[in-house]
Amino acid sequence: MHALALLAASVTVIGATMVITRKVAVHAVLYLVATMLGLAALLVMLGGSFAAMLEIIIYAGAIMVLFVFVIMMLNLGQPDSAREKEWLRPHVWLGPGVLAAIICAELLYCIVPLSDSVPSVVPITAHDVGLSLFGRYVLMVELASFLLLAGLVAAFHIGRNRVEDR
Amino acid sequence: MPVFSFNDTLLLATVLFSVGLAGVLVRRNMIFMLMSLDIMLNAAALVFVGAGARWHDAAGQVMFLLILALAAVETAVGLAIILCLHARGRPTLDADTGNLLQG
Amino acid sequence: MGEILLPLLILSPLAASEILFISAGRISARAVGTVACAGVGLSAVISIVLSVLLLSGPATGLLQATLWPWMHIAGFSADIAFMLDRISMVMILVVTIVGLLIHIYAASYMRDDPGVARFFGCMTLFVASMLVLVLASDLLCLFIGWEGVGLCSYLLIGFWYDNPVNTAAARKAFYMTRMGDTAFLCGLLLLATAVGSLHIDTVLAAVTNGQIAPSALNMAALFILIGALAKSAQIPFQTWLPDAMAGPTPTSALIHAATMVTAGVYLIARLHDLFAQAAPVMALTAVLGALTILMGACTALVQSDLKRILAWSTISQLGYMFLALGCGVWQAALFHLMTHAFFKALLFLTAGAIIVRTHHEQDIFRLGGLRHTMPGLTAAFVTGASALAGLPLVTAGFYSKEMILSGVWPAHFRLTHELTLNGHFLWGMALLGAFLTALYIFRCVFIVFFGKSGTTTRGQTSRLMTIPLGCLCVLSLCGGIIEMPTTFPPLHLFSALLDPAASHSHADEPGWLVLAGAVVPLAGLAVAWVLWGRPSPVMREMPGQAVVIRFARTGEGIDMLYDRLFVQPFRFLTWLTRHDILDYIITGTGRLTRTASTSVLRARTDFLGTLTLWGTSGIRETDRLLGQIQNGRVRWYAAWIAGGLSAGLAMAMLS
Amino acid sequence: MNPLPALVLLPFIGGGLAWLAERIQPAPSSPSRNASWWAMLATLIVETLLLAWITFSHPTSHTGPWLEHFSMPWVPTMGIAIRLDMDGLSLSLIWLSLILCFLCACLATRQATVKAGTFHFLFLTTLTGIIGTFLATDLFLFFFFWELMLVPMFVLIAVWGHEDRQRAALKFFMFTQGSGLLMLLSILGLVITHDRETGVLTFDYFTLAQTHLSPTLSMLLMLGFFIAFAVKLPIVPAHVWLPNAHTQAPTAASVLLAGILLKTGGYGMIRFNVMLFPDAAMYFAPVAMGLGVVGVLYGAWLSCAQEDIKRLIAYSSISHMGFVVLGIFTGSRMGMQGAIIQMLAHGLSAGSLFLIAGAIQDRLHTRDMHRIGGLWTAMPRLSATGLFFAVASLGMPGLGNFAGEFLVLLATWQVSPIIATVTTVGLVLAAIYALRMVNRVFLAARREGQPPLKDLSVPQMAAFACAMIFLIVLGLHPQPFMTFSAPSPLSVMTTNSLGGHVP
Repeated sequence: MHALALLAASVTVIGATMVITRKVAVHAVLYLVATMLGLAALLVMLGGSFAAMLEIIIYAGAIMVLFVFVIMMLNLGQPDSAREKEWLRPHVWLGPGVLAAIICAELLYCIVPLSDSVPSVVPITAHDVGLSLFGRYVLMVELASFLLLAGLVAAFHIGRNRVEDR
Repeated sequence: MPVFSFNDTLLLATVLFSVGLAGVLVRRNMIFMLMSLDIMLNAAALVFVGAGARWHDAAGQVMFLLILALAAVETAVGLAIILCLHARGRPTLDADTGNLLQG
Repeated sequence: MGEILLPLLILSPLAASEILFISAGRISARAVGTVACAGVGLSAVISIVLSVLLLSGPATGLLQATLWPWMHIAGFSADIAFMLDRISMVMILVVTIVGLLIHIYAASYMRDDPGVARFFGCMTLFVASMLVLVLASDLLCLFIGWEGVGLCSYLLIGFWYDNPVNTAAARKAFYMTRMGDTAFLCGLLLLATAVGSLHIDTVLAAVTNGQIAPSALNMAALFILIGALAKSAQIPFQTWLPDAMAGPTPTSALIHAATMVTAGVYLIARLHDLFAQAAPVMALTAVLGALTILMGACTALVQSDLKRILAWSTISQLGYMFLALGCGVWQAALFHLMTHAFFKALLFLTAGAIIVRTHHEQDIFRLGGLRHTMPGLTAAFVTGASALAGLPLVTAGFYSKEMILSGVWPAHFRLTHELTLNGHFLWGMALLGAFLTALYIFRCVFIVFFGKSGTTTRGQTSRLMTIPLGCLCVLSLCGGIIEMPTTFPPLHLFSALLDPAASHSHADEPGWLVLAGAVVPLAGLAVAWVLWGRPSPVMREMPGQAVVIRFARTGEGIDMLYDRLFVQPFRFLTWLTRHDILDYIITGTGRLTRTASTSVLRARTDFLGTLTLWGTSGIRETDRLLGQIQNGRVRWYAAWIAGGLSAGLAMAMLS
Repeated sequence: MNPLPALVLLPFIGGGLAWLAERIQPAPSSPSRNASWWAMLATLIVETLLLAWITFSHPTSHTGPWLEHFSMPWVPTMGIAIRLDMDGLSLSLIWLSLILCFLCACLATRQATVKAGTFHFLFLTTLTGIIGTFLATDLFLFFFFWELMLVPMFVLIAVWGHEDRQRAALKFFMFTQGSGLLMLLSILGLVITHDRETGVLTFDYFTLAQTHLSPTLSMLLMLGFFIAFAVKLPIVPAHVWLPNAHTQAPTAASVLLAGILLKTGGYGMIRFNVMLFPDAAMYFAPVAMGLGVVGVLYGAWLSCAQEDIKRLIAYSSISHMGFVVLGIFTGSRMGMQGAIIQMLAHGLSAGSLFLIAGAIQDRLHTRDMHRIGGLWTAMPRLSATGLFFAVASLGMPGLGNFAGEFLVLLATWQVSPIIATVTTVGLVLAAIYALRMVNRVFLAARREGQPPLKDLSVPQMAAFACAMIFLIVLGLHPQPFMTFSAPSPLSVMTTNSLGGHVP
């Protein structure tokens, strides 16, 4: 495994663990952005350069920025992080941790026989993705647009109620 | 020897997925749950792109694209709900208090 | 010629009875009497003409008349056919002439009775069915007459139906004869299957040429004998005749003295070839006859009712006839039948006249000393009594009884290879019977007519009643001379008349036989005179104290025995099972299933109750548990989803 | 126009007319001017004329197997056709039904004043069912008429009956209907086996008679038929419905029930048991004869102790029907003809006895012999007729019953003398119950406090007289009836069915 790949993988994993363990929300969001960048690097190595670019632009760029806005709006102060500390007692980690470990072990156990000799990874360019996107999966694109529209309407509706209550 | 074998991708995705899962289960604050959820989504997306690369099929990346759309919408709605809860006088954003649907 | 006269013979009384039945309410008593007498009179005239016709013809000639085929199917053929030969000639003469006399007598006797038309309707119907019985040449056709006669006797005995005793007696008579008839029917069935037809001559031909197996022959003879015994009220079936006296006296005279009861004798005489082949049955007939003679005579000796005495005497005289039949001398039986018809009818009619004149008093002890008030009736009764007793030379009874006695003496029966029944023993019993007959009849004569006078008498016997009595007196006196016993001048008109072929071989018979037959009745008369006749009679008052006499009076208690043995249990059992048992069972099961189903239902509901009790509590419990799981916390849901995922993967791994 | 369908449908149409007549002229002042009654009488007369024409258009001398034939497809796909065939047996039984209906019309139906129209309609529908049963030679049609006969009779008993009529009518219906279904099973079984064997789906009696059945199957099918007819012709275990049905039925209904419905059982047994499954019938014969004897003795035994006149007559008819079963299953022609004569004679004698019992009940409103007392002095004509028919029913030679019973006994004697001798005991019992009734009801002392009684009128007496004459003729001269009403042998029928029928 190439050193660069190892580096990217480790950045992703450490970032992910830091996200779930931080008490302060803003720190968590920043760590999340780091994991996503690591992930993008990995995607490039996998030959999905178009996907990596999308990851960086949409995911890290747009969604994470949304997160930051919302966290700032919520104005989480000191008492919140104190409460987070109280919530994250070590014994709290025990139950879900064990469950997650079990699932990870089972997945690993199942996945090992699947992968076999790996042929050379030929990068899949944006050209191929575009062809298949609007070739076979044109219907999926339409459905995706419906999804986005629904999400838009929902967000707007929930947001609007807040004004009336005042 | 390719830079990053499919086997490794799966390995990494599993780890990421379990970490995300743990996060969702542990954290009581909704925002943190959403973030952990995004980690899980990314793990899944990773596998799709890995598989696309492995079998030389653009479908993997098409699926990645859709997962992105999904994540976007999900985050948007989630945050809207959080804002609404926060405004309604739920400063603590505790996931356990919203249990009106108790059986 | 015979073709028309024979059916006409039967048709005339039948027509008379139909006319009487249809015009029941509308014509006067006198008109009824005349129609009845006309009907029977016409048949009497026809029978005389036919007899003359028959006698003028060849010796074994007979007149045939086949009216129409009754039943012709594969394997059996019967038709309504009549024939007249010498035996049936004697019978139709007896039936019609005695019948006519009795009808003339009854015309005045029953004139003031409201149901006179019904009475004469039944009487003429009776004569018609008796003629059918006598003339039938087909046993099945004979059976019609046989049952018809039984029915008419039922109707006539129960004539005064207001008194339930009469109707009970009538029913009893019919049931007893009906039992005999079913036995007779079984005999007919047996013969019909064996021979294929019931014509008398075909049957007798089949018997003679041995077509029927001996066992079947014996069985058929036994069945027919049982039928005859029931009809003639012999030993096992004799209890119905004394009760039959409940009917009007002319009925008793015609049916229970002259004709119906002798039907059995005629039947056996007619089928004598068949009986000749069945030795054990002949022996049984003879023994039963002898026993009946003695039993009848003893019971008559102690009776106090005038008509019952005559009834029991009829039974014993019939015993004589059956004895004669048993010993094979059926000609003697028929001769005795004829003479008996004359003097018994005479006795019954005079008794009727006496009863009418003494305000329906029937007890002989209250009747005493009637010879002064009714000299004519006394003379008639005495002639009848002497004929019954068989006083020698003077009366017809003597000759016929003599003929029977001489016939019985030589007979002997081989019952089983070593046991043979000798005729002498039977002859002795018959002689004792003759003595007892003379004894009881003259007891009755002396008590009723001699001695101090009992009841007051009224009126005068009408002329219409005296003429028949006169004729019967003549007949019973000189009716016997046509058949002389052997030692007397050889005058065998009667047996020659019957079947000239039968040669008489009485030559070796000892001379003293006839003497004994003559002396015995006189001895009876003397003993009766000593006991009851003398001015200071020995046993004037009621001799009824002795238990034996009281026992004997009720006909040896056989009547009570039958009543307790058959009638009571039958009535009780039928009463017990009057509600249909099967009905109960089936409707019962219906009710049972209903109750069962309701009880099962109730049980089920209880069971279900307990069941549901547990169920609900269990469910509520689980419900509570499940409720806790759904505590509304999102994270717990996520945790459960993860748990499910891990379980699924575990499954995938393990399998 | 073939007379047979007319014969069947005429009573039904007549019934409709009677019902209409009642509608048009509802409450007649006196029963004699009752329009529906006249309509019924007219139908009966026309029916008799039609029957007479059929009888005399065929010289009765030759015992031609089938006098009349009529066939019209009804449900072609199932092979069901309206096949009506008349032979001597069905003709004589139809004559019996018509005579009894005339007797009923003259003597019994006058009293049914309430809703007379429907009464006559139901009465004539039952008659249609009966005539149909006697003529149908298509098994489906036979079953159809078999059930048709049942329903109006049920209504007749249930509506116009006496005190406990509902229960009796229901019991009657349940018994006969249940057994009818068993027969339906057998019919279907037969048809299916025939279809499977020859590929031809037909309900026709003649063709079905040729199916080769295994012994067990033919015994099973035969049993199905036998049970249905055993309930109808009451054989002892299944006779329970008869006494109740008779005691509660109105006079006309009980005459019809006793006179003809029992005969349909006998007719069915001859036609569909003995002739359709000859070997199974012979194999089953000892059991059936045993049942017959039990029936004779049990019926007679029970009627000796009855207090109710109609119940007594009902039990006596069970005893007489026992003779019929005995005769049918002796297997010989003589037994069969004896059974037929017995059926005809019993129809007349039992029917008339029921009419008399009905007349007594109309006058004295009771059937209990204790409360009736002697009637001879008050009603000599009625009592004389009653005496005549009681004597006929006890089997007096020279009358119809004896001819039938003698032939049956002779045929049974040839099969086994013991059974015959045991049956003759039944004759003695018959004498006991008949004379017990006579001495309780007719020849007995008049009961004081008896209301003034009106004797039979001359026309009624005339009706009874012709019944008497029929009985005497049947008793003394049964030969023409025997040759005439012999059931046509099966073999002859089939040849006819193939070669087209006598017009």
